[in-house]
Amino acid sequence: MNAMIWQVLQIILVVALAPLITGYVRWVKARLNGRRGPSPIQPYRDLYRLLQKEAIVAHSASWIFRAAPYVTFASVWLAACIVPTFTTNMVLAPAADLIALVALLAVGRFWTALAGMDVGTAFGGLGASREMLIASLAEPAMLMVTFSLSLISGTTAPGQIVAFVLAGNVGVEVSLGLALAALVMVAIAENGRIPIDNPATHLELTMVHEAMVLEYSGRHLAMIEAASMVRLTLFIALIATLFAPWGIAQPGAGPLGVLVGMGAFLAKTFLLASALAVFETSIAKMRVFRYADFLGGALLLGLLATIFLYVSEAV
Amino acid sequence: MNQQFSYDIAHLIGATVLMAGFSLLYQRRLFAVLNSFAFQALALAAAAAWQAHVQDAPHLYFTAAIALLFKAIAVPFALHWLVERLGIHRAVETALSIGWTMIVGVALVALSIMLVLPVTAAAAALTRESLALAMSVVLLGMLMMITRRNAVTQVVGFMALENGLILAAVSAKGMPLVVEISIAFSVLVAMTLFGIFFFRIRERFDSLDVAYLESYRGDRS
Amino acid sequence: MLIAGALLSLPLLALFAVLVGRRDAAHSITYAGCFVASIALLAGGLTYLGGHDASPRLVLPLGLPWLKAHFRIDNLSALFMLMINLGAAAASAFAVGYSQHLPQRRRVTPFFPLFLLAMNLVLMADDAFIFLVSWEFMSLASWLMVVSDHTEEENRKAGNVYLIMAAFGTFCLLPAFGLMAGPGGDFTFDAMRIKDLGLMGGFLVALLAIMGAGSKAGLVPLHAWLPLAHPAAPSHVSALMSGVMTKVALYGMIRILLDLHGTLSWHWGAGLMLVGGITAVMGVLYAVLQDDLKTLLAYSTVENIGVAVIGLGLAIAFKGDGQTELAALALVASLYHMANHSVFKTLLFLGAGAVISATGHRSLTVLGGLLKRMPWTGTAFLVGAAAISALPPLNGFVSEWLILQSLFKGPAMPHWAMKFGVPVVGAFLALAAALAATCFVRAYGIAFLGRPRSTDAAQATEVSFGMRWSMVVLAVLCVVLGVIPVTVTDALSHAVQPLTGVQFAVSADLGWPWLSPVSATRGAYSGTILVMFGLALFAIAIFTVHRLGTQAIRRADPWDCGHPEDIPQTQYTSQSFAQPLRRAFGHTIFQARETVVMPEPGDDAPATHKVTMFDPIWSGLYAPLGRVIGWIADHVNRLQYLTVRGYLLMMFLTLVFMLLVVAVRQQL
Amino acid sequence: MSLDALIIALSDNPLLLILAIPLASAGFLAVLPGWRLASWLNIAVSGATFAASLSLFSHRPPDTRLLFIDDFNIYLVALTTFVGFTTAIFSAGYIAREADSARLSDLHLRFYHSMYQAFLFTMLLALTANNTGVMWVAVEAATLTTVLMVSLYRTREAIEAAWKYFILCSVGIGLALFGTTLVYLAAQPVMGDGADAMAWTLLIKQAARFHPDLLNLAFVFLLVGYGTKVGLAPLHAWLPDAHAEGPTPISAVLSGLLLNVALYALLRFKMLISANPDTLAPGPLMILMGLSSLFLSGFMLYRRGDIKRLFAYSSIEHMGLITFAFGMGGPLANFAGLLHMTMHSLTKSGIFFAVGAITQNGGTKRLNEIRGLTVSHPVLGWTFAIAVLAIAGLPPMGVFMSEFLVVSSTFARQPLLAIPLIIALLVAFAALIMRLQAMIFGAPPPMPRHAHGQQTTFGTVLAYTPLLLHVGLVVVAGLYLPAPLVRWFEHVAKLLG
Repeated sequence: MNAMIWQVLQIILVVALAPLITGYVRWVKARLNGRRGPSPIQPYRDLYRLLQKEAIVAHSASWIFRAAPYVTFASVWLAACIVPTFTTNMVLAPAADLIALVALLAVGRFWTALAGMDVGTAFGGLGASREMLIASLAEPAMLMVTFSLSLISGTTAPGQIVAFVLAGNVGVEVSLGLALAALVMVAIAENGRIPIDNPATHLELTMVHEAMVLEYSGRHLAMIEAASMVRLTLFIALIATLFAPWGIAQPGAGPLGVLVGMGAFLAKTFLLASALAVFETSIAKMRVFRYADFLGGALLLGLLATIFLYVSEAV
Repeated sequence: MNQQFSYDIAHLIGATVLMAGFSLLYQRRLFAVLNSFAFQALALAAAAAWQAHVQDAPHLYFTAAIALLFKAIAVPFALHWLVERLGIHRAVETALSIGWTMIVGVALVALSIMLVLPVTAAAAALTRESLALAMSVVLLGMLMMITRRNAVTQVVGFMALENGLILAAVSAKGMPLVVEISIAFSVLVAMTLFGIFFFRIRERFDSLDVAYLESYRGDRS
Repeated sequence: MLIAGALLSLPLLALFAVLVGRRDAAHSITYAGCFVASIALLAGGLTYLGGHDASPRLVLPLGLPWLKAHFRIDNLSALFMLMINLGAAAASAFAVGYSQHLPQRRRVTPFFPLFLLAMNLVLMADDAFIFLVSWEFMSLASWLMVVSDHTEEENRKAGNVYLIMAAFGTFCLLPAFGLMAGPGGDFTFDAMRIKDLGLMGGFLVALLAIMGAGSKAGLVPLHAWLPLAHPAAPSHVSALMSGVMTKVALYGMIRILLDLHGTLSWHWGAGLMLVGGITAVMGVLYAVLQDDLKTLLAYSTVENIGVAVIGLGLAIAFKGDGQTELAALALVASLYHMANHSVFKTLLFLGAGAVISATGHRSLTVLGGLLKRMPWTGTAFLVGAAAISALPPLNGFVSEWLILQSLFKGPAMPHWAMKFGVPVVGAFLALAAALAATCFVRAYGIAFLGRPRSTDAAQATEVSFGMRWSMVVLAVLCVVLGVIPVTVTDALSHAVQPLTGVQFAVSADLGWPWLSPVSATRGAYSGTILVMFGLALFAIAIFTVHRLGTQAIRRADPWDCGHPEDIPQTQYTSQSFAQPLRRAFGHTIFQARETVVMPEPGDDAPATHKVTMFDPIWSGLYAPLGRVIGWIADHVNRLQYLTVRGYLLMMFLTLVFMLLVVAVRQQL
Repeated sequence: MSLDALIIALSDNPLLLILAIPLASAGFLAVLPGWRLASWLNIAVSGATFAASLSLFSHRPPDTRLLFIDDFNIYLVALTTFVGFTTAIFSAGYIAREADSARLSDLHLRFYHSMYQAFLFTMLLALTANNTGVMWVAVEAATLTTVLMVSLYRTREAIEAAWKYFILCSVGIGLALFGTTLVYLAAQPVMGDGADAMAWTLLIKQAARFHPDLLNLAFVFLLVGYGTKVGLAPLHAWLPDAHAEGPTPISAVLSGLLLNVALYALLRFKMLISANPDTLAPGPLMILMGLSSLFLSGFMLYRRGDIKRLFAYSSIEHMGLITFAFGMGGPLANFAGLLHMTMHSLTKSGIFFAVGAITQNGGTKRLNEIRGLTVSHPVLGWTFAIAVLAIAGLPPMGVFMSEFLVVSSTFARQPLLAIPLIIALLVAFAALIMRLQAMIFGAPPPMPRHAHGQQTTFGTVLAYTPLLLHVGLVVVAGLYLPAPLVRWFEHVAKLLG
């Protein structure tokens, strides 16, 4: 019964928290740039305003164009519900593991990319093709991270991994570090942050994600934006949960434990968000065709992470 | 007369056939080739007759007669006539120099002796050397067909080969069908000559060099 | 009885098609007959998949006199009968309409039933002779259909390569069976099962079986014929060849390696797994760069075969290492993927066929915007594309999930080769899966979305009833197979149990909808639950959005960053979409080079952009082979033009040589 | 002695009938004017011979010193008479169309028919003779008759082919005779003088006591001698041209029958060798020649421009395969060899029937001028395709069965020997398939004026019937072999060791 409650709480939490995190990152970046910047809750207002505007759909667009925002949002949302944030005791936990998580993100991407090509403009295709290039390298990298985690903990279910780590059978491992690095690179790529993409730009040579959704407006755009916000939350939560699970509530923990878990989660989340902001302000965007090297690096790190397990075993 | 003597005579004649085979290889002039072939045929006839006498197998006399009349007389004359009629130039065109031909020939004889003598230890003594000799004659005939260019010499080589076969056949004690076989061969030879002559009168080929005859050689793709 | 009747009806249908092939109706009737027959065979397969071990046998006085012809349907055969005849039924139903406006259809229809017959016989064969006869006859029938449109030069080339490679495969399997049968020549499978091949024998059999069956299945580098032959055939045949015939090949591999060949060491599994990984990646890399829709699908078949073979290799490795539980898991995963692939690849090829019959084009660059003109085809194709891209909740994801799960267990084996090999293969597999998604986003986006790039595409109309529904049924099947995974794995475990010795079962402590191999805590997946929650969230999202905001929609011209062009050519083409991938992957592997010629200012010549690529495997392996044969042939051919004297010399030398041999051997 | 043998034999013996019919008709046809009647008579006579040969199945005549029938030659006799019969049917149609195109004079045709029967006679004699010498004479006579028929067209190419054929085979025959003499010498100490030492039926019983080394020596000469006639590389040179330049019916019987007869002679002697424990195994030599033939013909196929030479080389290939099989020995391989002999002669003669029709329809023998047969002549084209696929070794045709047995049994015993075999077979297969596709597919060339392809004249019917018959038999045999045939094969396989 508790599991059900926590699950619902989690479903609401991820959606509710997502705009705040995005806004917080923007705010911190503005501060670091020496601007006052919009308040962290600005994204809520933006989304609401977008919902009020009428949606404009191109003549050439098919039903895919209109379905895509909802499907994307739903799939990302579903993915976010699986990642344990404050407790691992949730009904959905066994329904999908990290592999399914990766696949759910892929669903969202699939539809966004199709939507980008649906109208039949040059920009849409450009965005879609670049997005898919990034994905075709980021996804394997993330799977390799999953692989190494499952090799360490013997499971692919995030909840079980957390339990395993908290049980303290994991010391500081080289491969864990590598996996973390890989996951961070993937997260950057998947969320279209600098240096891969710049969510704030509309300069056609550099934009990826924005180019895909160029044709969207009104509530459709709102869905797309929300989806990317949730995705950011998801990744932050994922990193926090998998690599720093301390404080998270285990099955059997009472409401108090859950409360502690919630606090710990929020703390970790905003810490990571600030780190992201600092990172983004401190480096520059890279050329489109260097993505391959960047993400290939991520994939390689993931592979090394698995290999290193045995190296450390062997020695 | 005692066995041994008859064997020796048989071997003597066989050796003569072989010598004739070598002299065939040795000749440089066409007519000389024909003559030494005639001589070989003569020797063969003698061998056949002697075997007929020794094994008292009368049918071998018939073989001897064929060898004498057909090979030793008719064929050489026919070839003479052909050569003159067709105006074939009289020198033997060799593909392998005569000296080398002789050396190879000797090697072949050595080979056949090495093969046959240990083998026929059990066989009737009569056949022992004769078989070795016959085999060498066969190989020499083939060698001649290979190393001599123009058709007449090749035909002669073929007939020499065949002489070797007949020699083997007659010296095989009591072998039936020798007559039929020698007749069959005579037919072959006749056909060869006929063929040569036939092509000629059809005015198809200017010379009888078989290599020339193969100028088409089939299937140009 | 049912099965026998269906099998017998097939040759009669072929005869019928030959005799009255002039009439239009004859073709529809034939295909309808094929549809009925394959449904019957499907039913037959279902009845025998029950897992009862009394698998029916039949011995006919045909084939080799002292051997006779043995037939048997065990669980494995029954399972594959399901896969095969499902695709066959769909393809036949599709062909009823499709064959009507097919050029050269008289060269296709008669062979189609024979093709079905041959494939089913391969599955039922219980001795090596019948197996190989059916196997080769299968190639023969499909070859005739590949070259059906024989006036096209490249089709004839495809036919050449195909039949020759098929013969190569047979000449690999033949000695393998010979070795298993032994000098005595008892070719029945029962005799082979109990025979113990030595170390060397086992090695040779495994190698030959992998090469022989692999060449038919399309393992790199023996795949060369596949992307040539599959597109050359009419689409309903391509669907069968890609979706179904490759499964027959894999069936052969499983039958030999896991059933007949008793003693496999884990090395073979490791090797096969690696080959599968390479095949998967190479196949999808080829696929993602293709412009011809059917060639693209053919290459993606290569990829999926690679994925399935990874699972198969793992199963062999686990079995060879004695971990039968995991072997069962890996084998189930592999079989699951085969079944899925036979569904969605058939669907996709039929979709391609629909596109061709509607537009007359196969090249992506002239298509576009078909979804609005062919909603049924477009939607069905979308489902297929999503499924083959391994997106949940469709079937493609489940099998890839299972394969990954079994792959993650790979390092549990106490061999360093596996410990280090498995992660690499895992990386290959992940890469392949991701690239497959890219490939099909590209294919679907270019062909079905955007604006039509040619008038043919603009005037396309939806295909006829039968074609439409054969696709829709397959699409539904894609969903069903994905949503109820546990039911499927239970069915598969019937076939797996005799091969691995243990029954594959999901752990009990989670229950039906949860697919949780080995143990509940090792990670689980439940398509059912996921779909329910997903739909719920989807509904909530739409509801709240429509609650909070307006529902107003305004149709307008595309904005396109402020400067819209209504020339369709300004859209991204298949080539431009592939460009980043070409730069990232093609540059090294395919030597992809781009040359852009920009005219000088004032020069009104058009700018040109040319891409040059070359196929490393073809130009590295097959072309040299052809050159070598040609060289030898040229030199041998001189023997045709010698003189009589020359030939006499050859004769003489032969004689002397043999005499010398005898002389020497007598001295010894 | 041979006289009383004759008298014994004369007491009702279907064999004599089988031999007498073609011999007599050869004489009769030689004087019969008018080719139309002659060609019909030819059919009738060959049919009669075939019928007579069928009577052998019901009861076997007793062995005589002159003739005999056993499990080995009974089916070869039947096969020979059968193919002789079908070829006669085909030749009637062929000759009719040749006569229209006026390439052959009346005299030539009369000569042709007479020689055809004479040829059948010599082959049947060679098969049934119970005497090594008689068999030799018969084979030689067969050579002569075919030489005459190959040179029938009197074109430069035909005469050259005939000349090449004549010279090479005469030498080969000569060597074979030497081998025969050696065998006699080996037998003579045991069996005593005279015909007994040449009678198969007696030799095989005593062979164990012959002098082994003499047999070895003999076998070399026999292999080279009869091997020339079989067309084993490198003794094959006569075969392609003789096939290509003669009339197509002759090519059919050359490939279908003569090669088999020569091989039969060789195998009889191999029986003697293998019946003698002390001899050197003849296997390696035969395997060597078989492989060389396989490789040579396999590569030769790629550069052929003439359709008849193409299939002549494929005959060399298959003779090589058969020789290889017998060289391997053992029940499986021998069975496969015997089966392959039968299948090959049926298939290949069928192919030559088709080739005859094709060349007459299109008026050319050049491969690159033959296109789109399945379009221009559907029945002919597809039947031809089936026949070629069969000879290429694809199921469900009979050749596949024998190739299956050869390759599998070889690999089971000598993997290293099987590998070159497989490679050679693949090379040849590829060549044949490419050629086949080029011939039966693509757009057909415009019909030359003297081509009566489309309207089915009676001649074309005559030409197609035997073709369909042969292909049908081959397809059936691929799925089902009659029991008695199998029994004979198995028995002979045992004898061949």
